[in-house]
Amino acid sequence: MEKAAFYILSFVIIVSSLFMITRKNPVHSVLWMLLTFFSVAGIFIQLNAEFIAATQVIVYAGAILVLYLFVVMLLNPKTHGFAKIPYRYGMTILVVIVFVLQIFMAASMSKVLGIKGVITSEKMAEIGNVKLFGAELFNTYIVPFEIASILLLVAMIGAIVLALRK
Amino acid sequence: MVVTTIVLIIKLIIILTIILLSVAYLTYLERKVVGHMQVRLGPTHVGWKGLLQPIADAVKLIAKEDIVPTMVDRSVYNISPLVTFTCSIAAFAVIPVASQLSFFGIEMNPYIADLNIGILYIIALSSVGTYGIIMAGWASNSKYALLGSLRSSAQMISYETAMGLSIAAPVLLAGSLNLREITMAQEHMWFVIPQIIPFVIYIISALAETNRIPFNLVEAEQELVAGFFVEYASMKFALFFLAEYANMILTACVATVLFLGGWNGPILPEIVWFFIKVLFVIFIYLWLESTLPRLRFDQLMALGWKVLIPIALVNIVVTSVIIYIM
Amino acid sequence: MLELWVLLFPLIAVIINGLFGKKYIKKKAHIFSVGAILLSLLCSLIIYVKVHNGYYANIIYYKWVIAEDIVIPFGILIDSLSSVMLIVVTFVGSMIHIYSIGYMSHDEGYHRFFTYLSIFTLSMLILVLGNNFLMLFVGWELVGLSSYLLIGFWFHKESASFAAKKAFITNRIGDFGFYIGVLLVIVTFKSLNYSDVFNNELILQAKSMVFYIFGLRVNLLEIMTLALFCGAMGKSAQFPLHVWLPDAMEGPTPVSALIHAATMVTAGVYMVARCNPLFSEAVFTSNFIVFIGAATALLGATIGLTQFDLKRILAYSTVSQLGYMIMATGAGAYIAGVFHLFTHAFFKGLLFLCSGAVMHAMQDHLDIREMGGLRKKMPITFWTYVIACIAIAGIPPFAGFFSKDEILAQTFASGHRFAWFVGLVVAFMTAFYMFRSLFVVFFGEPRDKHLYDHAHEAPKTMTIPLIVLAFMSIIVGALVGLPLENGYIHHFLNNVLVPENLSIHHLSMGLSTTLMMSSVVVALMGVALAYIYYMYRKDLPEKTAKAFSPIYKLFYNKWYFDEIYGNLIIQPLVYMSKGIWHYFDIGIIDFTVNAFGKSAVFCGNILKYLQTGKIQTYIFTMVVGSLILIIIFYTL
Amino acid sequence: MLLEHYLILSAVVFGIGMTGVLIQRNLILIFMSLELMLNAVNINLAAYSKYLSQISGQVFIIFIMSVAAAEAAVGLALIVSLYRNKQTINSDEFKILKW
Repeated sequence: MEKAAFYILSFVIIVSSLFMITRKNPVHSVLWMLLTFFSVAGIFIQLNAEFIAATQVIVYAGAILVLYLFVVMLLNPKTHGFAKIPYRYGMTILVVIVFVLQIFMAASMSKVLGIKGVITSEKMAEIGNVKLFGAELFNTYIVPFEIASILLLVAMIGAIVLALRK
Repeated sequence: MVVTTIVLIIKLIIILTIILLSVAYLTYLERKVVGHMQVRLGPTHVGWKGLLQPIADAVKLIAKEDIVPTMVDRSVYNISPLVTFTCSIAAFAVIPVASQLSFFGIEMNPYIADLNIGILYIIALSSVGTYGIIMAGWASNSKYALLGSLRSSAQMISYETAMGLSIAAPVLLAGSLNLREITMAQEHMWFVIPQIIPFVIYIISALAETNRIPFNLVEAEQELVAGFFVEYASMKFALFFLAEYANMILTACVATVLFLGGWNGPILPEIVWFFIKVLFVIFIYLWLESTLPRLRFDQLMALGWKVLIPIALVNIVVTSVIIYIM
Repeated sequence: MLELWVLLFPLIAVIINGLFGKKYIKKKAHIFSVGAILLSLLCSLIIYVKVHNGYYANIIYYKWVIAEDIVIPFGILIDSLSSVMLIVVTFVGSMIHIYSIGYMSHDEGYHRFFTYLSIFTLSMLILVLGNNFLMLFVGWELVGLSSYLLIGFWFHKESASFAAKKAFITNRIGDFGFYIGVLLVIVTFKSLNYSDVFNNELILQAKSMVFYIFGLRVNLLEIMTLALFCGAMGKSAQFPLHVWLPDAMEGPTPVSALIHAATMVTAGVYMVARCNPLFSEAVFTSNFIVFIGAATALLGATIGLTQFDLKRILAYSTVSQLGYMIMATGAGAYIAGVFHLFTHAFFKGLLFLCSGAVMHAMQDHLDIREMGGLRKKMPITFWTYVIACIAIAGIPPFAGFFSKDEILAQTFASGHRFAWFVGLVVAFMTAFYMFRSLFVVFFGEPRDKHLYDHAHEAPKTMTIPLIVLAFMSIIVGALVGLPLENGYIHHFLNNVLVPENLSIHHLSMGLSTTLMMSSVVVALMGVALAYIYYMYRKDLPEKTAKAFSPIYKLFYNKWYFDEIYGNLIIQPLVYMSKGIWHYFDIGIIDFTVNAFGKSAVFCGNILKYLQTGKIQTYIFTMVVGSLILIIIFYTL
Repeated sequence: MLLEHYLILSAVVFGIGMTGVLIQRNLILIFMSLELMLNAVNINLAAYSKYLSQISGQVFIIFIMSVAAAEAAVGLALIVSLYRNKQTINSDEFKILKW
């Protein structure tokens, strides 16, 4: 069951992200991206990260991607096709090499090197992901959290300034 | 394994039927209530007091020709009603109508899933529901539809924020995101009593989310020729329609669970209490619909961003401080 | 603390006027400057009284320079010499400050002027009060700087800015010598404090150190004192570095008064007097100083005879009077030199302020040939001018007589007979040209009717300093100089200015009376001649000039000093600089620097092809980089 | 499920995102490909969080999300103003930085 879900989700992620980068119509790309995000949320649920999964949908799909969709619809840019890059073939080969190497490394060198923590799946099931997550976020990572909120504030002001400029 | 799957499927069918029927009869209710408020009668001819009118409407819609304009983006055009409908129906999965339910001696849970993050699940689905509208508007390849969908999605995104912030207050009080636990936390006191302000905000936001009057300028007939689904016909149109009314019921259910104590209540069975409360909230909606005029778009945005969100934020701060002190 | 406040008041005035003058204070700048110098004057008077009662102070405030065993402090020395100098600087200075209120009242840079005046006062006070050579040097340079600022005060006038530069550069030459002198002092005495340096044993030791320069047998002390005297030559405008002083007339008249009377030029005399233990041991230098002093006195007087510009006449008279002072210090009569400095400050300040008043009345015209008959128009100026002339001419009982007579007598007594004779001739000339200017300016018929009609007496702020200074010019000599050669000032300065090893040559009563009488007679003769030439027989000057045409031309053109310097020094320097500029600067330095820049441009031209302006190519580069990183990571 | 599965998935998604950045000419899509790459990183973090029995990984996902949100807001505002000025968002058209 778990395996089947993983493979299905992975398949959807890969296919939809491939479609995302190859569609000529940006709106279609955004919609494929939406599907990718949903599937990634599924992967998060598999990884005992329900809160992250919900956030993934609410923030990524519900806010960020809607913003992209808005901009795409607002600007309605003509389809441009793909970039005309010099040495296209050489580049493609290089990218493929890097790609393969990455996968190879991911597969062969994924030793769990870090120190095992205390929050096992059982504990997670018992206490609940959200509680644990909240405790960690607001105890250990309170300063980064505040910094992140300042970053968001700055981004908000920046976006407003940029967009309102006549 | 097999039994649970069968039970699950039966449960799904029952709940779907109930939802679809209630959506159908919600239209009847709306017409009747609004009619009486405007000193008319509403539908009377089909069936006793017009009770069969929704069925007749459904048959009419299904039987109509499915017109697809030529210049639409077909795939997106076809998917968008499904997305909207699915999102609004799927959200019902986590609504607990009672603490425990037994049908013909079989004990069963009165919900499909008991998620830890139930309320987040609902918010997530409602935010995804926006896509259906945007897709519909864009795929229709029509100016009115596009404008309507842009307005609609902007409105929904704005009010989602206010809604989420107003939801945070009962969540803080209950200390859980699980809807069942939130309901159980209200055994002694409904959250509407300490949290009347977020309740009001929630109701307003819910009206905006569901594009009801006074926030229905997305579908304003006078300006936008009925909004984002103007190019849709037949069953696809019906799906949008159903989704909208299902959303209404959903927001009423969420309001019931979060603020009105869910199934909690004396004497009467839990499930009856729940339905009474939902009907009450829906009645409020209809009441507002028949009495209030429509807002202008900038007024709507101003209300959302400049009034509701700040108040909700202040409320969260006050609530958390009080909880921290107590 | 009092000593420090003397310095602090002008400093505060400088800071306030300098920072806020332009925007806020503007026409009220004099409040701070004048107030500061008046307070300084008050402090100086108190210090003077204390010194009179036997006060002596050598206060070290903090250690300024610490270099191993050489410690140079920021300290103040109060003794009779510095207290006298304080009185001169602050008293004459404050008169000039007050005078400036009226004189500069319509000037644009009012606040700037008073800031500069305060800087000038401050630097002169540092120079006078310092207890070591470094502070003396700092004051020395600051005086040079502030004179540059003040002479070039009207910097939009080309002649003024040239004069300022000339003063500055000429002073630099002297200062260079002074600097070497100070270095020699450090090398010899391992200290710069006066108290350490003026040590008889060490001085004698230095005297015994002999070496040869170009076959000349010289000792260290001679070189040191000669180098130090170079500085004095620059500052006190001695031949051959006197050229800057007359040009300094381009500045506003109070500045001229300040430079010529109270500060700046007296620095050299003060320095020589301060270093009397050194100079009195250096025989050759002393003789050299006497020679230079006499030459300067004669030079200034001869040029002064022929000039027509009122301020220039006064300037050359300053040169000649400075020659007197330097001559006196060379002859070992340090007291006489400082005494003359003291009296000269009053009447020379007065003369300049009078000339300023005249200038004020004549709408900035300075040629005495355009003036005449001003006696009736401006009586106060006239009478004060008369007093100043009598004082400078050396007619008893006015101030100049006592000091000048003493210089001549001491010079005679120390055996410099020729110098004495030159001094006598100069005294005659002084009387002549001073009264020449008096007669031409204030007597006779007005030569320029238009200017004469507009002439008027100066405002109160200008006349009051004149009256005060005139009063001082009358009494100050008799007050401190009587009885002759044994007066109050001699006793007062005795402990500082009479070196232990220098025997004072006393003349017999008869001889000294004869000398006194001769100088008075000579002065009266000069006055009489001037009267004959300019009041009685007005055609005589022309005829005399014609008769001695070559000499007259030589005098009139200032002995062609400017021309000689221009052709001998400045032109070669300019040509050399141009050559260096063309061949070394452009050919080598610029080429090297440009080569660096061009190489960067060259490299950039090659590397610019990497920059396509497209994001994708950049990311592509990044991908290649990460590929390399992956390979490295994987293989290692 | 093994950790490798998730890592390989993440590597593949990252590679697809990178390819998207390289080949797309539409600035918005380039941005979206960047988001995809961030998502791949998120998968990695979540996987390690599970297999290390630590919850910090999930916390970092939240931070990455906030960064992504900020990036989207500012980046899209920039794109909109670019579009206002140049009437295009084709990345090939922007070569002002070129020599």
